[in-house]
Amino acid sequence: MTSKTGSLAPLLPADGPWKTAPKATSFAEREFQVSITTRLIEDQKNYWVAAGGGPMYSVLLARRLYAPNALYVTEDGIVGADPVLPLDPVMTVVAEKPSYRALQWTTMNGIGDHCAVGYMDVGILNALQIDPYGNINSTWVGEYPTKGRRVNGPGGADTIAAQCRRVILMTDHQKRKFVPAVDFISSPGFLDGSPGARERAGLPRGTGPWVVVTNWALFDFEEKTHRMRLRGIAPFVTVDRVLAEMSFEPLVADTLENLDVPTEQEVNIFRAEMDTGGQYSDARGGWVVREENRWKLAAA
Amino acid sequence: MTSKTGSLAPLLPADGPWKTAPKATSFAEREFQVSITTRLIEDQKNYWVAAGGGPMYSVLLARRLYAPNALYVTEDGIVGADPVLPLDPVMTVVAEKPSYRALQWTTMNGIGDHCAVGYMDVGILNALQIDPYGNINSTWVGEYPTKGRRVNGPGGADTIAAQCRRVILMTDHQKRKFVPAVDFISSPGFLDGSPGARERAGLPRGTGPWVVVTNWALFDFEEKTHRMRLRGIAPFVTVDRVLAEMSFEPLVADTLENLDVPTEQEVNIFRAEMDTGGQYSDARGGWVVREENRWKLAAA
Amino acid sequence: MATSERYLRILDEGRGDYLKVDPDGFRDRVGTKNRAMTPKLMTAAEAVSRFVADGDYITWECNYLQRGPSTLLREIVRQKKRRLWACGKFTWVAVAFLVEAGCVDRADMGFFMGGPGLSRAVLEGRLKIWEYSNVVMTNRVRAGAMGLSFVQIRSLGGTTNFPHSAAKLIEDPYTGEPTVIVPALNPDVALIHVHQADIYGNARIFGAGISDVDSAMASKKVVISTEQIIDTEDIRHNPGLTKIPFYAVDAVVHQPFGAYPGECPGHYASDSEHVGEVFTAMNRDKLGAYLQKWVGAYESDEEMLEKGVGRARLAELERRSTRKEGFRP
Amino acid sequence: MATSERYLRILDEGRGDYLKVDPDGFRDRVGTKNRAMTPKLMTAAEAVSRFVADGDYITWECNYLQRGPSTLLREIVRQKKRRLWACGKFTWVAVAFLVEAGCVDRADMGFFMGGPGLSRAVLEGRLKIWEYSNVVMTNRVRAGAMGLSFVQIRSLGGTTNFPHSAAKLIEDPYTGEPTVIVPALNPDVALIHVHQADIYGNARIFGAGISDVDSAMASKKVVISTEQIIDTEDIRHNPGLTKIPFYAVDAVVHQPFGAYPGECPGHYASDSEHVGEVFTAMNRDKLGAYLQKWVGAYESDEEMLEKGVGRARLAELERRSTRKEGFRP
Repeated sequence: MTSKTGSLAPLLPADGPWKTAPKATSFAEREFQVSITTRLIEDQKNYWVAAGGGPMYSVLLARRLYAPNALYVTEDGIVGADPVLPLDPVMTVVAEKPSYRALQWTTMNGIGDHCAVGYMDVGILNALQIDPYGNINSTWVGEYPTKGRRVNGPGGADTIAAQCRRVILMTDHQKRKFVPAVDFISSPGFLDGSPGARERAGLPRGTGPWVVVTNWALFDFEEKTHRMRLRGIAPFVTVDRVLAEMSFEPLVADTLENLDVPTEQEVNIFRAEMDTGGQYSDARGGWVVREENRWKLAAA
Repeated sequence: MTSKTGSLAPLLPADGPWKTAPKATSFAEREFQVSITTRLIEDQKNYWVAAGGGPMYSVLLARRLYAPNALYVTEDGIVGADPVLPLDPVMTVVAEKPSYRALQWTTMNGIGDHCAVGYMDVGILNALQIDPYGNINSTWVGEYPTKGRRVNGPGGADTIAAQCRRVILMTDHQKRKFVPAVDFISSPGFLDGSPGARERAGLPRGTGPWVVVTNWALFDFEEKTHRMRLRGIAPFVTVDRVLAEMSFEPLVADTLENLDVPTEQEVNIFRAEMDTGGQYSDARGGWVVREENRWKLAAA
Repeated sequence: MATSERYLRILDEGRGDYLKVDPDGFRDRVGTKNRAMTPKLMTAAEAVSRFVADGDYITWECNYLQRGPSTLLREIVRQKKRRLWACGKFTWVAVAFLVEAGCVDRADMGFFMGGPGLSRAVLEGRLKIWEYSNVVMTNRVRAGAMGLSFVQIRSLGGTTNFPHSAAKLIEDPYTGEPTVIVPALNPDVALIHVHQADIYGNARIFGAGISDVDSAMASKKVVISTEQIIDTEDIRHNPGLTKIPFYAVDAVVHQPFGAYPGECPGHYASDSEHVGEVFTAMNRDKLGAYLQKWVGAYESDEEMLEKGVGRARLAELERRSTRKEGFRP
Repeated sequence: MATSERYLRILDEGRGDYLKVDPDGFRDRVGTKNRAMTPKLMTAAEAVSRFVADGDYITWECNYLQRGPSTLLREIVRQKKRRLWACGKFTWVAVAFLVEAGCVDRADMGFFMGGPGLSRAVLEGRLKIWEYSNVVMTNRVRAGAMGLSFVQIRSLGGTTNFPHSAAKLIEDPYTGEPTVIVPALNPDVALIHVHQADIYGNARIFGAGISDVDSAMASKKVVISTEQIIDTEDIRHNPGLTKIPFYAVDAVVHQPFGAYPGECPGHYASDSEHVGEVFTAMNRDKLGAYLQKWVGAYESDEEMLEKGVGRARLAELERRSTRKEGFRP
């Protein structure tokens, strides 16, 4: 189903410095995903990022390259740190290195309050399972609570998803992740998608998911129906393949943005200062290489 | 009206060290009032005291003489200070001297929370106007809000009166202060005196005024009716005079406690370290002297 | 969502006017605030001119005697701001002189002294007061800083404050017992005097206090005056000392002796003579003369401190600050 | 008091069980706590034995990886406490191993990892979970520390957490809009690891954190473990650093490396090998073996640190703590 989208403003700035920068010669799919998210991060905005993984890597990379004054906070109440990199993947809060040179140290309720009154412009979250309205499941896979398996719970994501003005969702591009209805709404998207659904549930007005970034594609949500809409794809996949790896059919914009592959600088910094052990990139997804003048996805 | 009180436990310990200590040769009525309040203060309890005047003087004197481990807090959130004496009468909060050597500095909500959950055992308050049920007016004298004059408002007293387990009220012994009904309930006593009246108004259970200390007398509140009851008088006044200077008739206990006059040590420390300019003692009330083997109230 | 037939009874309601409760509107306003680390240094005159508007609901932290934003309060008098609604939590004399100056015509009461002038203003209808307490007001502000529209409190019930407030007595949704709730408060503007701040507004406060942090986070506009400007590097060396983050702050006024005649612990003692003078003026209905002498006669507080108080006196007040433990980083 | 005919509609209600809300009962319990400055030093074994009872609702601050009371959590396993109800806010692996050890049979969820063992416990009915989020749980605790029975929140609504929680969606009493409230939480016992405390329990914590202070003030019993014991004189020299006052504290356990294998910022880094081991054990359903190796095999944490970890390794972890700015007074 194609949506008559007409002249949508591009999600990614058309004149971003990555446009003209030398491209990486090869990269992991997850590096591509981090690069796209990185480019969506704006200077002089406040970000509440999930403590670890793609969300935190993206904001760290953005601060190094494109948005030095993008401020980020974590759910333990660290405000505006200038962390010592690389961070141990599980030591991203409370500890010395992520706390370093912050502007303020507060608490979970402290930062929750800053978010509740509207100081957190954008949230960046991981999604284990996501539906067409951007609802996220991170609680239970299967039939709650009698069949399947327990996962980690919303953590701080429910608050981020409820209260940040915009939310960037990151997820791996897999059929089992994009589902028609999540098994459990851990953190709210547009709920049933109807107008005012979030407000009727008590959530602050003017909030909600903004985009979904995967290792293959970029989505936003159509204004009226609140349904997920494909907005851009990677040069190493086709629209058909993107859609085939989803268990529901998203809207598709008339014109899709071509998502630029990571620049040399992006992957160099990412590998040297963030994902130093390749632990994040290697965990899921494959490798992309340039062959015969085209970007090709190597077997995972 | 005499109340059949039978064997009431004395309000003041019968074996207090002031019993045998040398008495002051003369003293101000307000010094007497502070001495009585001082002796009511127990070691190893937490006190929230009105920031200044008799309440604070009493807890400071008690800590010097009888209850070194009575901890007090003020509404700016100073916990357990060891203040630099004397304090300027209006500089009893936030400032250096009252803050000195505290165990903790917090805020008004901080200390309000400590009180709300029950850590403040006893409150000590000044009352501008008081009724038979211990309700206090500090907002308006006259017919609210059209005739009369505006006064200071409850300040922190409403919280102290609502939430401390016990409250000690201090007021000058004057007809216009003890009124059948206060012009405005700024801080709650037993409200209309009926059983459960405080709980029906949303106040925590097991709280309420405990005693009223004046420059002449000591009152408590009868358990069932919650009416003020005379429990002790100063040796320099008669029961008749005490009752004559009240605009309502309190209950009177069968046996009245004889309230001991200030000791030499009490007034010496009070004058040297607390009310150094005599500003507090001189503001209201007269002087008491020993004449012909009796304590006599000199003309004010 | 299942529609339920369940209800909570409202047992009683105060009839007092209150600042409209609109947490989403507050969020929208916060959304327009500058997130950049832009220098916000300006004079008291500029800060008050830009960020205090006629008709604003105004709160200030601490008071005219103790680490309050005294310079900013005097500047409001100087600029003849009008129709302000004052958050009267633990404010000693400031409400009285703001009423005398014609700046304030409404107040929520916690604690403020009056004297004959204030009583007259009430009786003549020039000042409307609604009745709370200090701690209830700081709870209302905290609820505002939490992004809420109301909060439960365990006081105020049964008093005469209640009918003259915006409190409600409701059935507790979990215990069924009667309990009191009050509306959250998001003032238009907060004035806060601090010990140290950088030029962006990251601010440190030492010692006990009233509700500095909550007032900053609950208010639409935040003006800070500070004894000292420090480098942002210094802030980053000890983030645990930061009480207010820059993104809440609109103006930073470098104002040594900004709490005069009050004490700023760690820096200077109060000027007890001046404090006596303002109390006497209030009690004898001479606040107009007091304001003329100390505000109207000077172009700025700098001039007042220089010519009216004098350097020798200021140095003396600094010498009297002798118990600095805990009031410096 | 006028009886009003007004009501607030309850629009929806979660059906989750929750710890009974009883703010007055909590006040009564607080009333029985010792107000004296009595030394409260004791071993972890004694503190857990005296202050953690079977059936308690238990909360702990931070977690097994970051400045959490790891020694106290291991001692709970060692003493085979039973039927505990866990406050699962941001706890990584601890809920999983407490369930594996048979200590915990109920949990309020914010964030905790599971692995196959935890899923099996849920499916077999050995573990009952109710659904919140980290920040909702810390808000419930804060409401408990404020003496309330409930608090409004601006999240949770619309999620599947809601029906499995004790939240209610009500008409906002001031705006009329739908809004969510949750019950306050007063845990039976809180375990908190701090940087410094005196022997009475006046405690300092440096750095960011979860809800240390609120947990202390909201809980009936409070056990603190501390890296360092300092003199009360030291506390009095800088009262602004005190986060928890002694009167809330029941036990002070002097436990250097009490957060091991987690990091205690300013003191030591985490033992990443050990952290890897516990994650692997959890993911491979081998938490029983992990607990036998690190808890069951030793009489105490002192013995475990001495023999199981070794002094050289501990010294190495101390050396790895190199960014101490702000983590020491």
